[in-house]
Amino acid sequence: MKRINPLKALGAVRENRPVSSGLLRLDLELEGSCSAEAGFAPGQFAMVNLPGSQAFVFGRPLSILDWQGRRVSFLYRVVGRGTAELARLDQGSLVDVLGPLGGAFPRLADDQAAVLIGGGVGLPPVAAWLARHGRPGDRGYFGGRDGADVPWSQLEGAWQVSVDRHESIPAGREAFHGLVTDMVASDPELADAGRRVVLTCGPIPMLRAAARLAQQRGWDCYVSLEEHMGCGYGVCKGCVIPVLDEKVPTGEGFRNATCCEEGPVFRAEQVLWERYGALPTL
Amino acid sequence: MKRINPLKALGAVRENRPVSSGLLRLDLELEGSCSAEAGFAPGQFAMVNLPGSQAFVFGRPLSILDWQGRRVSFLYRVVGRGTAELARLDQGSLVDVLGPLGGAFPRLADDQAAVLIGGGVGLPPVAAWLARHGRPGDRGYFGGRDGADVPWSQLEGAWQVSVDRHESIPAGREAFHGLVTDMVASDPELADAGRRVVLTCGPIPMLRAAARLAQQRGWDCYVSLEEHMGCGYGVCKGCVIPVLDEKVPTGEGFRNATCCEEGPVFRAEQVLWERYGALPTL
Amino acid sequence: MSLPAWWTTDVCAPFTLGPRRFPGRIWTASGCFAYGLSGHDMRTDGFATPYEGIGAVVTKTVTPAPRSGNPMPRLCELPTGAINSIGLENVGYEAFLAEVLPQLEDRGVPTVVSLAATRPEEFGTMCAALQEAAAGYRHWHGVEINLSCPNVAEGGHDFGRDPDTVALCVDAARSQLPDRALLAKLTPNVTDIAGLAAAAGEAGADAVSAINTVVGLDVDLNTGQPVLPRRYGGYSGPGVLPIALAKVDEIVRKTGVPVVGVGGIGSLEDALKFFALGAVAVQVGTAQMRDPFAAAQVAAELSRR
Amino acid sequence: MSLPAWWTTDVCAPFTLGPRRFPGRIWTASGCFAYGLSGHDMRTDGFATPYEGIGAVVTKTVTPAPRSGNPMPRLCELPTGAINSIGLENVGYEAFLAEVLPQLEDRGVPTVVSLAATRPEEFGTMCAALQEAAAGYRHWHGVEINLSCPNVAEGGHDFGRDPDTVALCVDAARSQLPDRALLAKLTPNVTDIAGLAAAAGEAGADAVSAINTVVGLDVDLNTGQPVLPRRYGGYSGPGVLPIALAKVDEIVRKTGVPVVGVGGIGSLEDALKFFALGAVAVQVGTAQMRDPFAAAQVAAELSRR
Ligand SMILES: Cc1cc2nc3c(=O)[nH]c(=O)nc-3n(C[C@H](O)[C@H](O)[C@H](O)COP(=O)(O)OP(=O)(O)OC[C@H]3O[C@@H](n4cnc5c(N)ncnc54)[C@H](O)[C@@H]3O)c2cc1C
Ligand SMILES: Cc1cc2nc3c(=O)[nH]c(=O)nc-3n(C[C@H](O)[C@H](O)[C@H](O)COP(=O)(O)OP(=O)(O)OC[C@H]3O[C@@H](n4cnc5c(N)ncnc54)[C@H](O)[C@@H]3O)c2cc1C
Ligand SMILES: Cc1cc2nc3c(=O)[nH]c(=O)nc-3n(C[C@H](O)[C@H](O)[C@H](O)COP(=O)(O)O)c2cc1C
Ligand SMILES: Cc1cc2nc3c(=O)[nH]c(=O)nc-3n(C[C@H](O)[C@H](O)[C@H](O)COP(=O)(O)O)c2cc1C
Ligand code: FES
Ligand code: FES
Repeated sequence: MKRINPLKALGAVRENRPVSSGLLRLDLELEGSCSAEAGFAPGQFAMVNLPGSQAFVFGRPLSILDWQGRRVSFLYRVVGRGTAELARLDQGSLVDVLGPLGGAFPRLADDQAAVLIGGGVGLPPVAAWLARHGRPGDRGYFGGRDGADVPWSQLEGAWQVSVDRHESIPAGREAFHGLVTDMVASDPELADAGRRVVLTCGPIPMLRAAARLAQQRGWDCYVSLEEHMGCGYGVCKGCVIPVLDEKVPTGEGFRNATCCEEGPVFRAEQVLWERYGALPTL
Repeated sequence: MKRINPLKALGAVRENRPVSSGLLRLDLELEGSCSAEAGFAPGQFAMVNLPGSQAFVFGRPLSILDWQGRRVSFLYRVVGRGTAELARLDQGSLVDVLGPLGGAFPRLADDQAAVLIGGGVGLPPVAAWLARHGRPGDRGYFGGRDGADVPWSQLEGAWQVSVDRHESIPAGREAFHGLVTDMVASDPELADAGRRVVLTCGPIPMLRAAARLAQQRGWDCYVSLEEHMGCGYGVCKGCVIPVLDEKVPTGEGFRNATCCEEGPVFRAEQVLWERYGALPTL
Repeated sequence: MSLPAWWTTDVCAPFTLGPRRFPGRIWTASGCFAYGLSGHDMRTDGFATPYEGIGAVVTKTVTPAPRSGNPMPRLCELPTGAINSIGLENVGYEAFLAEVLPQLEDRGVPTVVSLAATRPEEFGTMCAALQEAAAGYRHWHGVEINLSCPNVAEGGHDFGRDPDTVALCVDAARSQLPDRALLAKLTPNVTDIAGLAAAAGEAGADAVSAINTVVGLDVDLNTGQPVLPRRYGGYSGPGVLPIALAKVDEIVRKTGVPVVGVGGIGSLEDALKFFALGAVAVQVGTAQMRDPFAAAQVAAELSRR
Repeated sequence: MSLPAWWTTDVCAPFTLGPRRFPGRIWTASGCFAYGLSGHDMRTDGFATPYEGIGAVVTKTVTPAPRSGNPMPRLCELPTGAINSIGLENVGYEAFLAEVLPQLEDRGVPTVVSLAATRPEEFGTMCAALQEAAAGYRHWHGVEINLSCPNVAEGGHDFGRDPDTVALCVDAARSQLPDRALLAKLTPNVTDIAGLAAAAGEAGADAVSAINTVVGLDVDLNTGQPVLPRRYGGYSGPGVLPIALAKVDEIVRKTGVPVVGVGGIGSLEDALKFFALGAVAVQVGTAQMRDPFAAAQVAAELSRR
């Protein structure tokens, strides 16, 4: 896969609307000439900032849901100061975008099928992967808090849905009651011995459960991780993830990999889970 | 005059619109129960702030154009960060108001007539005085940059207008070409020996010229002064104006009077003009 | 916000500092609320006066002689706070004792009197006069000695930068102040603030207040010159909050001296950060200038939990 | 903005610092733009790369041995800036010399190499190795010694708080660095920064860089504990601008040592404030993290006048 050069551009808000009780979708139209031929690989993210705003010293990392030419889309949840400001943006407001950044989920070999697991705001990178690279055998699993939290409109096609609380399920929709990883584990479609690869993004407990399940079944597993970020483009070392590495010069058996540059996608078995997870769980 | 207790209240923007090329008028509707019976005396000001905004560490002092019950109005010019934020406020936005603050222009004795001189954004306190206390013999003089800068709609009645540049005078309007104080000096209506009192607000050179003219004619003169302010209510000593005072304990022959509490209205002969004027002229 | 689970101190109840019981832990900072006589007639919904619930007003620093302060401009607003150079304009301690303090007593304003001087022994003189004038006062709780005043005798350096001088000043005040709380207000503009706090504590201070303003400067781009005529000013407001928290933490962890936290507090959250680190009380400065009800608001939110 | 009338220095032209001519006065600060190898492929309208017009990249501080840095979280964003505790994660100076510096030379990035150590003589060792590895390099302009590193030998205190140690470090570096500019990066967390600058200048530094980060702390209200695992971090960004300006002014006025201004610069206006006070160059740190084109933007605006 050819690396796409990141760009910095202003984007005008085309739409910024709730797609579920907790999630919003932000659609931007980038300005300027350099953004005309932009693109991304599913799993990459962008740093989103407000020009001149004091709410943001640094940008906010958001996974790219879609980016084609000038049109970029994100899916986000309001958790603090920055995302609250984002939620207030009206049509036409300007946003600073730096991206695409970081690495992507891998493309799979012809004999592999994807098990895509997205928890809450972890949906965008796996949804983007499915939209771009999905083939008939690939299966998507989304876990939400309850029926109202699920962005049904964004989950057309191969998705199965689980909810923590079996409430507010819209008529004509179905949802598994329980953890999304339990739904995956109990899916009879995955019981055969086919080569599968888990691609997942979401809360840490979910990622760990997904990684354990993959290990039990002998599947490869790629996780997209989150960490606090400063720059988002590899220059500050503010976002490190401990990854196993016997050869590091400090001799500690692991090294710090930047989430923004080496990640956000890591092989699950590479991650030193015991030392990862300074972020509060969403 | 009974002192009006200052209050702090949120005000919703009713209107925020240009009234000339350089001046905007801000009309607020105050919220909460304590603002129901508010009022002001012409010459007083308010500290205007944006709740939660980082643009304003301190409020911005603005003279009160009108304040009746919940309705407060200001006239302002965009000069920097804070006033630029004010100019962006839409209908319904909330503004923090602390006021009325400071002292007022005096009411006049029955045998006195007012010479009101307002330069640019110095208009509100003198316009408010005329609207509240004006009698047939009182005369208002407004000085603007050019015809477009003059807020004609706010100058009904007894006002005469001067402009620095004799341009853009609307049809049916008249304007003296020159300094507003020269217009006052040359007004034949003021040539009689009547007891007059100058009440003035505007740029420092204009105030000094007005004070000199008053002295020559033997008139009393009250000036409304501006200084950088912190609190606006007398607690920080950040806004002092040097006033002549032989009796001060430090023996320097003058003392520092707070512009926000002792002022903003001073008797012109009280001001130590040589030491006043740290502000850039608008 | 709802108060966090780690929160145990009962901030609404009176608390003891040295020989005195204070009615509350949310105070106003010196220089930001004048002499505690302003604003009594101000109104806003939900508060009878801006003084409601305030544990103490630390009055504007007074000096042995009246001072007319520095030339204008004295304040410069920044995107992250303000820098000031008021120059300790004040009426002098004699006028303060004769005219201000009795009014504070009459109005029942819990008061901490801030004093500054250019020689350590002057703190003793002023405290003795205070003790004489106000021995029977019920609302005068203590003295805060402001140790950030230029020390004329030692060539313009802050008094408060040297632990020995701090100790001398505290000692002079303490010896004349038998039954009121004595606080030493520390400057953050030093390498070792904990050393100053320790010196103050050993010399008999009941607590230290930290921090005073941080030395700052702003340039007027039209002239290329500093905005303030004396170049430097004291930086305060939101931008000093992380610095104040670090200094308070350093003092708490390295000394046993009680700390009153000051610097950048504008909300309940900001105040709680100081309490979380072990501060016994906090002071609201710049935010009190912005809003006369700022400290009352924080106190109300604390007591509402 | 249009440039003010007092503005005379020709900031677009190369200028001399000690034995070297630098291509420009707008630099990036150490630790905020990695090793100067990131972002070369980034695009934005109006710039070929984020390096356009930059006078020097001060590379991330390297130490005698590689360091894996501090535990997460390492950064905490505040309304007025950020506090960080990266812990000098770096590849070590040997890997830097072998793998990084040659690439910077190839790419033509004007480079100032930032070094830290726990013993003064290590600065000499590293400079000697640097001189040997890169004697013929055209784009390697100098060394900045970072004196804010915890001094293991002296019980956790910053190296840079003591003028004698500063002098020892500068001297060790200078003796091995015949033909490159030598800068000493000073900590602001001291009573007397001008004293440090004077010591550095006397020991042979061509300039000092001021300021490094200000000690700061933030509290997580959910836990009541500091956000950063090591409690304190380095405060940077808009909130330190007035502090940096004051420190630079103090150094300029009290010493003859050239100063490179750092701290809170995010715009042309901010940079001009340092130049107005007499800084010879400036560095962009936190703002460069926010926007890879921040320094290039300031440089472009300066040259556009
Ligand atoms: C690679 C990556 C991709 C992400 N993709 C998405 C997405 O598609 N949709 C979405 O809603 N969220 C996503 N997040 C999380 C999102 O970045 C945070 O929710 C957001 O930064 C919170 O900002 P705030 O100011 O609202 O919260 P606050 O808690 O006020 O933020 C304070 C600081 O902490 C940081 N922070 C807080 N939570 C997180 C977090 N979970 N991850 C990283 N930094 C955090 C903020 O950036 C800020 O610097 C992603 C994070 C990463 C690292
Ligand atoms: C008593 C009084 C009444 C006033 N009445 C009016 C009025 O009715 N209409 C109007 O347009 N203006 C009035 N002004 C001036 C107005 O306060 C300033 O234009 C305004 O504060 C500028 O803020 P800014 O953030 O836009 O400018 P900036 O220059 O960005 O402000 C920087 C700082 O300087 C202060 N400042 C700048 N100019 C002035 C000034 N002229 N006076 C006081 N502080 C200043 C600001 O408050 C702020 O703290 C009055 C000032 C005073 C003291
Ligand atoms: C305008 C102003 C005047 C001040 N005057 C004094 C003073 O007289 N004595 C004193 O000890 N501190 C004085 N201070 C410092 C404050 O009491 C306080 O320590 C500092 O401002 C930090 O708190 P803040 O960020 O809440 O303002 C003053 C601060 C300001 C802003
Ligand atoms: C994340 C981060 C890492 C830093 N690392 C270093 C470093 O390795 N060496 C150094 O001398 N300064 C380091 N600094 C300090 C900056 O170079 C600069 O002095 C300081 O941040 C103030 O400038 P600013 O406000 O523009 O960021 C670092 C700053 C930040 C924010
Ligand atoms: S966020 Fe700066 S290196 Fe990853
Ligand atoms: S502005 Fe504070 S005393 Fe006038």
